[in-house]
This record gives sequence, structure tokens and C-alpha cells, in this order.
Amino acid sequence: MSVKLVFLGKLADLAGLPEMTVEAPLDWVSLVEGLEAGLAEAIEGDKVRLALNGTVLADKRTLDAGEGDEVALLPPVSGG
Amino acid sequence: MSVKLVFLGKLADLAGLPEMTVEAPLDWVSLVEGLEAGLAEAIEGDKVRLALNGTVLADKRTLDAGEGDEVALLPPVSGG
Amino acid sequence: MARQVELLDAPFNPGSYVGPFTNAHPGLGGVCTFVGEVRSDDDVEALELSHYAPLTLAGMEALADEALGRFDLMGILIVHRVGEMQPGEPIVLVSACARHRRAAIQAVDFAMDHLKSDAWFWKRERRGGVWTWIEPREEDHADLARWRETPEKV
Amino acid sequence: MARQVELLDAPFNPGSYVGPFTNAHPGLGGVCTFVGEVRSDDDVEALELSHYAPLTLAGMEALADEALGRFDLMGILIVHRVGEMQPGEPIVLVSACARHRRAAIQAVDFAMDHLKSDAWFWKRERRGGVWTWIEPREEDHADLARWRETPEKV
Repeated sequence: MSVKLVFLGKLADLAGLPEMTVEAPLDWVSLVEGLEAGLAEAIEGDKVRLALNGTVLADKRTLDAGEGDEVALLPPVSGG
Repeated sequence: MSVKLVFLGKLADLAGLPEMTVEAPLDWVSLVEGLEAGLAEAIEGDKVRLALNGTVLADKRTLDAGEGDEVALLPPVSGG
Repeated sequence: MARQVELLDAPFNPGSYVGPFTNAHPGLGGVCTFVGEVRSDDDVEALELSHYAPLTLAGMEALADEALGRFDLMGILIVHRVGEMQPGEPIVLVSACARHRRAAIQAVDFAMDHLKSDAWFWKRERRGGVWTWIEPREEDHADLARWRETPEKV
Repeated sequence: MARQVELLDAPFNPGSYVGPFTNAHPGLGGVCTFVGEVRSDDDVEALELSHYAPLTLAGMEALADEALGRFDLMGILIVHRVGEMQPGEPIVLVSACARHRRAAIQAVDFAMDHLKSDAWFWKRERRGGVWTWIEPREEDHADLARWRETPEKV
């Protein structure tokens, strides 16, 4: 239980909570498989991006998170 | 002595004073002839315009001022 | 749709205009404000703006009306100093409020371009005790020309 | 060349930022300021902006740096609210000061376009007790695209 997931915007609504922790190590496949169906489908959409420790991944499928890492799930921004 | 001339911007410097009065009636020719040479030459320049009682004349050569009128001599504006 | 246009012959505080102007337009989306000050260029000691009362204020009011007609605004405020000013003193304040930001920003840009080269002001500056009359810069004419090409309503 | 960027989770008074920012840049020619407020549209009761700390503030700082590099500025100030806001409360303040007016006005236009559709904020509004997530408007994307075409230094 040691990778922290942070859900932003409408993904926090879908998840029902803003944060959760999952087991390390965590790659894209294990992330999607670990989430319930509606949420998994949402994050597979083209417009959802991932950030690992504050850096946005160019390709979210390359996710490789370990012990103590923070993964943010970012839906399209709506601006200020 | 009853048409008021108002000199703006650098024309006031050339005239040496901001305002003067001249005899009515006053048309373009009598205006130019009544001013000293340097000033007359300056107001003949394309960029100098005339206003009669607060309305800018489309063609300054149509000036036709009478008793109590105010004629402003307007060099190019420099903006705010 | 409010229009407020003033010509002042004494120093003014921009904040004391912008606050009430903003508060007078509840429901606005945004307010854009430009304040121009006398630049402390090199050795400029003072700037003097002269005006011709029958034309200058009427011209500013016509400019405000043109901005109101051209952009989707809730209100516009134009305040301009005349007389002798020191470096650092505000010369001009334009503020526009609108439901959407770009109308407000564009209206300020539009009004400033016109005030800088197409308004009834004559300007001179004093350096080393000598007054010199100022003409608009080439850029000022180019900035103004932009608005003749694009009569879009934002 | 000063850069001031803040993310606030409580109401703020734009004037209390703009005054000191202006005073910190003696010799400026002009300062342009945009303040965006929560619009009182129809039946909107509240607006909530969420952010992600590791990205949002860093992104605003990068935007300020980009504006400083792109326009000939003396300084730029960007202040943004997060959290729940009521109609009429300020959400965003961008202020730019420069020797010449158009750099200041353009920098504000540039920064606002990027904040409105290319910054790490998620926005929802409450109507009749129900929260709805908001997406950028089509115009916001079009406004942003303008800056990709013209990398001119003003």
C-alpha cells in the first residue's frame, strides 16, 4: 500500500474520494486493473493525463511508480 | 476686434501668446494676411487645421467667421 | 451601459476611480485597466499637456461611445490629465468592464491607441530647462491603423 | 524585472496587490491590469476551483516567465484564487508593467488566454444545489491559438 493516487476534477467525483493508496510497484496495466470499471474507463480516455511526482508523463502507458511515489490522474483542465 | 483666435501647441509658441482677437468678418485669406509671416506660413501647412466654434473645418479655406466667433488654430496632435 | 469621461488639471489616484467604477457594475466578468504614467526618461524634468476645451473632452466622449459600440462592454471609464506633470504621475486611465475578458482587454487597447495619436492633446517636455514639442511615434500611427482593418465585435 | 505569482485559498483585494506592484516599478510607462470575477450568471450559487499543488503554481510561474521573455516588460504579477467562491468575488488578477503600453496590454491578454484554458485548474459551479464540472469554451481555445502564430516581441 505505498503508491499514492490523487484524483483531480471529475475523476475525484467518479472515485468518490480525492486520494487513495495502492501497492507498489505500479505500472499502467496494474493501475487500470486496480480501479473499478467506470473509473478505469474514464482514465483510459485520450484526454486524461498522468503526473508522476509532479511531472506530467508524455505517454501515460509508460507509468512506472515505486514505493513512496505520487501519481496524479488529471482530466482536461477547465482553466481559471 | 471681435473674432477670437486660439493658438494651440507649437502655434502658441510661434504666436507668442495663446489667444488674440481680430476684426470680423474673417475668412481664410484675411486670417493669413493678418498674421505675421512665420505664423502665417505655419498655418498654411497641410497638417494645421481650423476649428470654428468647436467644430473642425473639413477645408480650412472655407473659413467664414463673424462677430463673436472663436477660431482655433490646431497643429498636429501629439496624443496623450 | 455606463460611460464616465473626465479631463483633470490636477494629480489623481487611479485606484480611487477604478474601485467605484468596478463596484458600479455588479455581475461583471472582468475589468481591464490601463494606467499610463509620465515616464522618467533620461533627463525629462516635466511634461505638459495642453488641450482645447471645445474639442478635447467631446473627442474623448466620442471615443468612449465608439468603444461601447464596437465591443460588448458593461461600461467604460476614461480619465486624462492636462497641465504640467512630473515623472511618475499618472497621465491617463482607461478601464473597461465586460461579461467576457477579451472585450474588456480589447476596448482598453483600442481606446489607448486612439488617445495616444488621435486625440486633441499637444504635448511638450522639459529637459535641461528647455521645452520641446512632441509628435506621436511611428509605432503609435501603426497601432492606430490596426483598428481600421478589423471591425469585429468581440 | 520582477515576477510575482501567488495562489490563494481565501478572498483577496486586487487593489492591495496592484498598488504595491506599481510602486515597485518606478520609471514605468504604464501598467495594465485585468481582474476576473465570478460572474453572476443566471442561477449560479457558487464556483469551486480545484488545483494540484505540484503542477498548478509551477505552471503559473512558467507562464509568467514566458510572458517576461516574450514581451518587453518591467514586471508581471499573477494572482489566482482556488477553493469555493461566490459571485462577485475576484478569481484572477494579472498585472504587467512596461515602458511602453502595448507590451503591458499584450502581456495581460497573453497571460489571461493561457490561464483560461491552459492552466492546471478544474472548475465546477453549483446551480440549484447541484455541482457541474465546466470545460473551457470554444472561444477560449481559439483565443489561445492566436499566440502560436505570432511570436513577435512587442
